[in-house]
Amino acid sequence: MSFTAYIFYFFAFMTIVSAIFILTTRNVLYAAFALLGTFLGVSALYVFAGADFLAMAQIMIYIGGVLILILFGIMLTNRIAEHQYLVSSSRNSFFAVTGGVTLFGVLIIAILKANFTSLLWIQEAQKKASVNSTMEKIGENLMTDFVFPFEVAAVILMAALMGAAFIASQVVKK
Amino acid sequence: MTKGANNTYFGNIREGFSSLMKGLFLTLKHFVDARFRRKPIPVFDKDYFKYDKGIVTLEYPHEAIPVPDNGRYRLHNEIDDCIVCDLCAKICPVNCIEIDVIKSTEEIGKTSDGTTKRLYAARFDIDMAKCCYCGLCTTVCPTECLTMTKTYDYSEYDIRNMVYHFSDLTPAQAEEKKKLFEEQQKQKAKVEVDKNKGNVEDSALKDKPATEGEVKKPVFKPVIKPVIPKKSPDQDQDKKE
Amino acid sequence: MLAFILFLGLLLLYVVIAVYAERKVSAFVQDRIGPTEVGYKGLGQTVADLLKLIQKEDIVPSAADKKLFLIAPIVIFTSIFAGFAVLPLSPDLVGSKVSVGVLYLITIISMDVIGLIMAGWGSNNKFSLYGAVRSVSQILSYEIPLTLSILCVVMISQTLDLQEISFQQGIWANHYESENSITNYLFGIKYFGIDITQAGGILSWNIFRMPLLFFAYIIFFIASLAESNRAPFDIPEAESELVAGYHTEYSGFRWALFMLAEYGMMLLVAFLGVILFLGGWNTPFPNIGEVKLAAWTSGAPGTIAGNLWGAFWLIGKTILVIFLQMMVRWTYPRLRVDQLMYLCWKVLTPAALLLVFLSGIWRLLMV
Amino acid sequence: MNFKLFIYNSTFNMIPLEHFLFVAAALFTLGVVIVITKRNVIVVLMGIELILNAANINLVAFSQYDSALMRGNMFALFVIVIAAAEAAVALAIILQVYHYFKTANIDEINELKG
Repeated sequence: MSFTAYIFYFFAFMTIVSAIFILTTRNVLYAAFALLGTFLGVSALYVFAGADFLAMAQIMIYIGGVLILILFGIMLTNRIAEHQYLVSSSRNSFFAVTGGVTLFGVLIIAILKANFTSLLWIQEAQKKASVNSTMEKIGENLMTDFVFPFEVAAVILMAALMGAAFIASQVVKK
Repeated sequence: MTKGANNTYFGNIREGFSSLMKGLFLTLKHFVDARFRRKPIPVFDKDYFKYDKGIVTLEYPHEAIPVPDNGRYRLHNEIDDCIVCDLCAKICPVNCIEIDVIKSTEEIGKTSDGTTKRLYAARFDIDMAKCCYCGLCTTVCPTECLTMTKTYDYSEYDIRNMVYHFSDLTPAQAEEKKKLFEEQQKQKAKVEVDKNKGNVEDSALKDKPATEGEVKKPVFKPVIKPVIPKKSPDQDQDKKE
Repeated sequence: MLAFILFLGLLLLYVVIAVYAERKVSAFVQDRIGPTEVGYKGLGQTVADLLKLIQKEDIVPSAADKKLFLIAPIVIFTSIFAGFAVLPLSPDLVGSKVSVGVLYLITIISMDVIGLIMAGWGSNNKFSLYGAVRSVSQILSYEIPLTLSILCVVMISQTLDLQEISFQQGIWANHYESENSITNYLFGIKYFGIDITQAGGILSWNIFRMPLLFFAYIIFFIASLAESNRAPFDIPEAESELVAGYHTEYSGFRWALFMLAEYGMMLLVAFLGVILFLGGWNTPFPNIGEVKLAAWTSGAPGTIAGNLWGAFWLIGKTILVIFLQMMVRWTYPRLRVDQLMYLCWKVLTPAALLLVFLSGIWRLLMV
Repeated sequence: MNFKLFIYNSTFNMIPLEHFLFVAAALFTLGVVIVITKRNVIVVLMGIELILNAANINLVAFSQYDSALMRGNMFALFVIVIAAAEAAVALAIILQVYHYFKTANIDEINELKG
């Protein structure tokens, strides 16, 4: 294994350990900060998969946007006065863990059985290694083949932001 | 939110931009002018008002604007000229002067202006930490031995060091003088008793209470009377009613 | 690795000098002298301060969230220092030639925000929390005009690689390993047909390749001040209302890390502005006919002279920009929160959007 | 030093595709377990984000063999965009729910009538 591979396994390890920490910790805020580790790790995995633009988008949107939203959500929805602040208890632990282990086992077996490297198009791609950045290709794709989803995503984002602002600004009384 | 020029969006931006540039150039001018520096020259120098740009700060302990010779800062008592009259201690509004007096047996000497000294100062302490620099003590001083000097930087690490001792007597000497005086008083009392026995009155001892009791009328006593505006008759009437 | 050590050294040296310079600049602006006692003209003042900071006790308040409190400064400093990885210091010296350099630098700023929230929440102090919340809202808001103004440059230069952007703005435009050759026209308008590729100098800087980018640079500069929490956008650490904002509870070395990160951010945005708009490591003097000022004041990429000239010009320009940042700090009063948001959403963002639109048109003229 | 070449040349030889998928599977499972066990709404939302990320890793991992079209990358990009929109709306709803029920515990939010 080369140095690069070690870096890959380090980031993979970081991703999974952070996710396990989210599962085990009772402090909601710690869970959110552990999510930072997961997102960073996933972004590093993207780099190893050759998706440099996506790695940056991952950090920018997930860490710069979603995570901060979540942090603000935590700060706004926890009563600090009543001493139960930032604590999230668990339920169904036994069934969830059993189910989770089963699911993981099934997935691992499926991945091992599938033997993706024997697929024709993957084998062909492995022969001609591409050196280009994904940047230009993504730009071209967005303006040609994916222009419809691109526009739809724009509309959805707009609607979601307006909707979120509208919902959050309403005053609801019990 | 109130807007700037013409109360319009673009007017606001234009005014913001122009005022920002103006401010930036102002500070830039000051920055460039920092080449010049104010010199530590006294106020009576004819160039004093000419330094109107550049750095104004003085690096104080290293350089300072000279104080005029008649600066009124720290008090100084020339104990040789002091007749220990206690006037300064009496007039001091903050009671920073403390004087212990010992009467002497005979005339001690003369001050430089010819006044006779009859009292020793066992203690002449001025607490400069209390002093309010009003200068009243220097005005009342009859021999002008208590003056304000132009020394102004005399901070201390220990506040007790702010008490200045001007007495030139050591405690031992003071004790000695005190004993001498008491001895003399005893002597005098003895003499008096003897005299009383012999029905002879000491004129000096008799006259003294009489002169002290007699209050001298001042010849002229300036009084500043408040000017009361004369009231109009009907106002007076109103008051009466 | 060389770039890592160089940039770490540069950052530390810069912070030591910048703190001293800031104190001197503020003093001169206010007709004072500034530090004078430590060393010749007070040059050792920052070193003395640093030595003091390192010796100080590392206090953790008992009511603070200990883990977050201790990690926060490290997160902030790491994320900002990571930003230096993609800056091209000279034609050959760059930490990593990623093709998404500009995007990477923008993401660094969002990483910084997480650290600020950590510090604010972890301190368990109302001033810290207010500071962090204000800082987050300010940084997130100003990220939009900042990104849009950067987008103008990206549209003009057609790349996210900072090294390629640097190469394009000078006489060595065609020496980069990119496939397409570049011809720079005066003001980027092909119609006039004045080829300035070989003239270089200030004429081929981005603010001259597309004159409207000058306005984009103004927007970038304002937004970058807000991103680095500097006056007049220092409401997150407004001394008069919030003590010190998110680093109220910090002391000693951790506080020094905060300072290092703040000044590092200043340096980072100044570098970024210079590279994107002011020609990067290219010389400001153009070749005029036989008087080859540009060729004389810069060396060919790959040579030692080229690297030294490049580093010299880049750092020189950056110092000028930082001086401007300092002048701005000591000139303007702090904005109110509503004024801050007004400036961002109602002035800078529409202007930046308009510039993006115009840049698109300009690009069509250029090619 | 040359980051771009360094990554692209090495990826195919170095990291087997399966290893990406293993990480994604673990992340997916953890996400599912978090969604099932956790009571706080926001933590449940975090679990959903984990699941989306796991799916994205899969898409991107396969996309590296599709350098001509990069459909996996494009799909992942749209997933990220939609996830951001989803998080914004979800948090707005959570905020309102919290104001109404005065709790962020998912088990106590059991009325439909508003």
